[in-house]
Amino acid sequence: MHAAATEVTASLPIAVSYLRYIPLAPLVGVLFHVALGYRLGRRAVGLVACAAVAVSFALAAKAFLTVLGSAAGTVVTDNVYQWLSSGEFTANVTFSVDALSSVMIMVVTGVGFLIHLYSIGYMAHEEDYARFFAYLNLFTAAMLVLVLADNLPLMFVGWEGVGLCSYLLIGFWYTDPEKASAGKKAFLVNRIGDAGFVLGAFTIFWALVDLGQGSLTFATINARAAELPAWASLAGALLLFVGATGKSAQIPLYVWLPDAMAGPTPVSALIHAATMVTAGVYMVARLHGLFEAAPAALQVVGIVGAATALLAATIGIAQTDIKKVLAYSTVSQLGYMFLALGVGAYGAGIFHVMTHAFFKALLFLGAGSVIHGLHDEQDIRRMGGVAQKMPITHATFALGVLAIAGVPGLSGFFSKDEILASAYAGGHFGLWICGVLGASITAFYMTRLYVLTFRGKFRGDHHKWDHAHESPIQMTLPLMVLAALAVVGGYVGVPEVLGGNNAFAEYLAPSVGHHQLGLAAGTELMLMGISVAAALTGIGLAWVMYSKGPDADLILKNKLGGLYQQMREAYNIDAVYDALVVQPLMRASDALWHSVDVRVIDGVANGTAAAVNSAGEGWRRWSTGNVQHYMLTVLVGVAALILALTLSSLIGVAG
Amino acid sequence: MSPLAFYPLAFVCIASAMGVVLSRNPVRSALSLVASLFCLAVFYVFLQAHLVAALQIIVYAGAVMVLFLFVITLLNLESDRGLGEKPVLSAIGFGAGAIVAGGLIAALSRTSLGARAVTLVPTFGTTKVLARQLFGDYLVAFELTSMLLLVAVVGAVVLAKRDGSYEGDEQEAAVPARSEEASH
Amino acid sequence: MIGTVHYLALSAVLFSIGAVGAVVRRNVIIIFMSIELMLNAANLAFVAGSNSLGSMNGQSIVFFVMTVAAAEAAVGLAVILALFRNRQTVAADEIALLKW
Amino acid sequence: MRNALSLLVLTPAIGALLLGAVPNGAEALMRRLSLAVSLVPLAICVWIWSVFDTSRGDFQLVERVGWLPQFGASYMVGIDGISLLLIALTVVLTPIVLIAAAGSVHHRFKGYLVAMLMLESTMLGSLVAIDLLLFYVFWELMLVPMFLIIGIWGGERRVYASIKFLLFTMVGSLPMLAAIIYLAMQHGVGAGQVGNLSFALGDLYGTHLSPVAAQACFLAFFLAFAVKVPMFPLHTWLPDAHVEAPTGGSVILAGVLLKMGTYGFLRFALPLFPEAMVAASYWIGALAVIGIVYGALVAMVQPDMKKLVAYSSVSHLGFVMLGIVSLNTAGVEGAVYQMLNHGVSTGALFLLVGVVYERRHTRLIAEYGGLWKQLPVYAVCFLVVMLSSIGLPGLNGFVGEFLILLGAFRFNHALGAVAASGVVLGAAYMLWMYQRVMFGPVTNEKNLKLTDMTRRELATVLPLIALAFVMGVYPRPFFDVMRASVATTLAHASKATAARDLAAGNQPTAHAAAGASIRVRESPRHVVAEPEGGGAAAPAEDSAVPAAGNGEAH
Repeated sequence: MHAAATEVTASLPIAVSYLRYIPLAPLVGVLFHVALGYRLGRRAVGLVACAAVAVSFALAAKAFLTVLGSAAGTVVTDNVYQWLSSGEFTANVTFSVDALSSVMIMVVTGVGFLIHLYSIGYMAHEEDYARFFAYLNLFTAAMLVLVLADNLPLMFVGWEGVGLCSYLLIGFWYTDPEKASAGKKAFLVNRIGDAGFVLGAFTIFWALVDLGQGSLTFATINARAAELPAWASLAGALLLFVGATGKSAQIPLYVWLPDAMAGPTPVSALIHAATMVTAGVYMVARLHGLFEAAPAALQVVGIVGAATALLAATIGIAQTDIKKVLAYSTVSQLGYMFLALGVGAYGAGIFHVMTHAFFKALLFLGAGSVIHGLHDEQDIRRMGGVAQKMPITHATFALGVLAIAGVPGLSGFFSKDEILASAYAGGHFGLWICGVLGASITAFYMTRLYVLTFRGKFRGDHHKWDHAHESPIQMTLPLMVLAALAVVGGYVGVPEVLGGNNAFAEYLAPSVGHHQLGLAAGTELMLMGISVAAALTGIGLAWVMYSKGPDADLILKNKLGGLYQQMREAYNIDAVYDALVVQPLMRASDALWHSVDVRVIDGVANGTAAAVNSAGEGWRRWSTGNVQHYMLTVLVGVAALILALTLSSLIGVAG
Repeated sequence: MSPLAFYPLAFVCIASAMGVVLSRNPVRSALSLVASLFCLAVFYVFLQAHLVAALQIIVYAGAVMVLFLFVITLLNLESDRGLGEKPVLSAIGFGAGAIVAGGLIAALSRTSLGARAVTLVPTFGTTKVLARQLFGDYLVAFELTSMLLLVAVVGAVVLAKRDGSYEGDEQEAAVPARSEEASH
Repeated sequence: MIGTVHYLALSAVLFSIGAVGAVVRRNVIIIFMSIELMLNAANLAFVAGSNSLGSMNGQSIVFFVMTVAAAEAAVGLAVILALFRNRQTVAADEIALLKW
Repeated sequence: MRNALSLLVLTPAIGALLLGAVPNGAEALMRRLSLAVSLVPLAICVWIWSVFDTSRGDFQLVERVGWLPQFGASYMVGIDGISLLLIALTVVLTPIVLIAAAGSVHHRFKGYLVAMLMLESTMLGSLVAIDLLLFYVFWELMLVPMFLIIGIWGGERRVYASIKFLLFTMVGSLPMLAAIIYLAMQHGVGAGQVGNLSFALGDLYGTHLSPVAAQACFLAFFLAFAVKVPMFPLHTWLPDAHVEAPTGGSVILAGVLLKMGTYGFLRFALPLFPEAMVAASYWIGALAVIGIVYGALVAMVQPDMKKLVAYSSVSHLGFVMLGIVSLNTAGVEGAVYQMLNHGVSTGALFLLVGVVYERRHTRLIAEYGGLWKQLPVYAVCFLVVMLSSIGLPGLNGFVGEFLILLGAFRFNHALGAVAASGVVLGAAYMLWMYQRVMFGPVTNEKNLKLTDMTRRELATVLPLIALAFVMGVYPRPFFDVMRASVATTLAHASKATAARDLAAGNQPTAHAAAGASIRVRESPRHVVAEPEGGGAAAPAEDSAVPAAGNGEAH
């Protein structure tokens, strides 16, 4: 029984003019840092950076409350100016906030602010202070443009803007060549996705023009999606989804996210956990009309999501670097969100985006605090017992682990359970099983990470242990706030069966439609039981195995054999891509340059020059200086002429 | 002019021309050139070009050929081997010459210049008529030819002078009387 | 009946014999004579033409040709003299300074 | 100002003559004088822009003086939106190049300035000429100063490069001369009065040519312009010319000279031979796309910065050609805008490469590394210009590329998709170059002694960066200027394009009808596409928007 998605209620626009300042404030911050940053010193830079995001947060809250307070389906819009107009194509800079984007801007500015605060402490002893905050503000501005845009071209501006910022921030410590190339890799893989995004936009645009209403605003696309020819909606949706896989690190374009850990940890928390990577999910949810018009595309989204969730989870088990584990966990959780979208539960997807933003940001910042405390030690096999030295980080990190594992009562449980229930309700049993399996693996590797880091005794060199200390207040405060959010965040969307009124889904209904589960209370509770059981088994198993130390990995290795090594090296997908794409490309361009350009075309050009030269040389030998040769030449010439004339006249006569 | 007279004379003329080209001894070729000039003079007479025939014999055969013979004997040239050393060139030369002659003759054979279209005035070809034309229409050209001859004479004298005014004449003093060695 | 065309044919033969002689022989004097022969062939053609058209122009041109031939012979022979004195040879192929 | 255009064209030339009189020693005077001279055309251009009537699609400020009346050739100049934009680009780039010259040119300084001013004069001439013969004269004259600039002030292989440059263009444009003459004669025949030759562009629009003749003439024009663009197989002169040219020469060569080719297609090839152009649009499109991908791929492996930027120009102009060939408003307007963008971003790129070249006298990427720490201001400028070149949204490159891809996608899905991959490759080679030059540790100790950009160098680059931002964020004024002109140009080929689009299966875009029915003033001397009412382009079932809507159909 396929859950019917209710039609989106007509949107009632409220024209305002303050929305434009939400992305503008951080931009002003960027200008400030670039112009004056180096002269005014750290305190001013940190202050301005946080202030800018705070202003955005305040305005975002105002917009959120307006949407919350007014009737369902109201949209706060701010039409700034007409950016582009050529032939049938027009693109305006118009920002709009409806239920969906209000949630997103709150997450972006809220979590963003906390991470800015955290960065002041984390980057305290970094000399390129102003440059870091300039990039961070620029990123926030770009993300806000992406989320606030009301049409695809403007969203694309934000889309590539965040790609640029992630390139700059990943490669922040540019003196180290790996970090620089990690940044480049992120930008290029994103660019491949962006090319798909652009082609998808064109397909839809021209199809709409053929329908007579050429425009790329989301409202038009969702409204007219059903009337598009089948191939157009399918191709458009799939191409846009390619863009989404690039930005949100899904198979096959996820390879850049693990390398993105080369950037500073607050960057990983902000960009590669809370905000940028969710852009793809937001885009698919925003264009749900289009995806519904192409059920096959929706199916693909679901399958890719589930596959990514499972694959990334398996890799997560075997990682030894604390940030790599969290990176693969992000890829896996994003897989869950796309799984939700794939089964039509857009509300659940966005709910998981929100809760994930909270606990994943918390986990990353916690990891950052650990790394900061242990003086840049990132290998969990050389950690242990950090709980004694860093009580606050330990407590908050633990809460995060429980939340992500899906322990009942915490935010992760509510959002993940809703996704699994929707999958089951939608009849996608395969996806549901993957989901449950992924959930238990997630619980397993998160507990492994927690135990190896915080429990047992310290395995690293004692010098680091002696100097280990709790992080300063600017770092621990955001941790505590995020921990509170990770716990409380879930109660916004408590399902009816547990006595809640699922306020979150109700709130999002006007934007993305309300996905009624249509399950009997009994089955829903049974599903909940299964997912909780899966989580608890994962936690228990990991706790038992790893409480004695990292050698438990060896048990896994010999049990799983070669597979474990593969998981450790993330199935060396990078090597495969390198061999399949990068190397042939380089060899092709080298061959093209040398063979075609230099040898063929230049060959022809220089060849003709040489030919003319040698012809001249040939004739030069003819003038031997001997008078008689010249006379002979003349005589032969005359003879030839006479011969020709007589022959032609003979032929003429005969012919 | 009846064919009976034309063909033998033509034959002699051609034979002497061949003699000029083929004979090994320069003197003999000079003399055969003289013979062919005479034949031409006879032809001129038949063509009512009496003054020209006379000039031909006096100027051409008389003066110019004597000059030739004088130079040949002055340089005391030995006969060289004629066509010997350059088989390829001579073959091409003969070939080309034959083609030119054949082509011209073929073209001429198909023209309609047979009988003389117009009857000649009796005084045609006499000195008076030629003189009137030379001093009438072609007076300027006539005077120019005198200039030409003057230049030629001065030139010849300068070139052939032996006063050593130009370099490379020291060995000239002893003009070897020896015969020119067989050309290598 | 002998017409102008016969004379022209004869002139053509004489001309080509002269041409061949100029090209083939190595001795400069012989080349010079062959050129004289070619001139005379031309004169014959002129006279024949003048006869067939009945106009005296042909014969006056022959007059000019002869003067030029005479001048040319004088200067030519002087050159050959100077040449011989300078190079002790009259073979045309040894006098090839303008070689490439 | 009645004859503004003639003044515009002649001032730089007069300035060059004045400069000749300056004694050799007075370098400072030369600099100031040449800069002052180059600012005059800028002022005139600003005045023209203010007085330009954006609603009219045909030629404005037309001046006509008899030149060779018996052959119908006249000194006839005029501008429309497209040429106004390119003129603006020229008059902006030349002062910048003259400012930059002080730092980079050391020997024969006066000759360099004179050559540069003469170059500007001839470029402006060919942009304003609307008499075919006059255009051809300026087209060839343009080569001379450029040849001298590369040949005298160039690098080691400058002679080879300059001769190659000259020969490629000359050989390319000779057939065009033949075609022009044939066209002019054909006009005489067509108009009934034999012998009434005319080279005026307006008169030649209507000449009816046999299909074969039209095809041949088009190919002749195509060859001349394709060499200049440069299009794929005829491009090998560009890398050599750029590598050996001095910085100023490269900027002008990339900034304006390359645009002459694409401008030629829009001004001459399309209006004069609409059917032939439309028929050829597929294979030209294919060549353009090959150019894009090929240029990008080969740029990937270039060891020399300037050669890399040169091949990137091949790729970028492949985009412009693809835009032109798509023959719909979005594509062509994108192409014209991309011409400007390329002038700005590639011009700035060459200036920046020049900055480092003046200090280290090498263009090899391997010689550099870790410049960010040494030259932070330089690195930031280079970053912004690079981003504009690879088409980051918010900067100028994106607007042009987006519209071109939009138009190309409409024209042919396959070409559009492959061109989109060109965008990815573009980012790849640029970023890789940027990383090898700017990031990483300082490997070469010579780089430690480098000093950051001087005020003069900043004065040349900052205006271009500002322009890039303005053109990226607020392109409206530029589009307003060229909208009517592009519509008129496309109107020439609207019937043929509509037929092609119908054949290609997708709906004829509303613009074809709108373009055709745009009110095109009937100017006395020439008959411009007569406005078709319904036009063949009105598909029956298109219910929503009546195809023959008046004015813009959005």
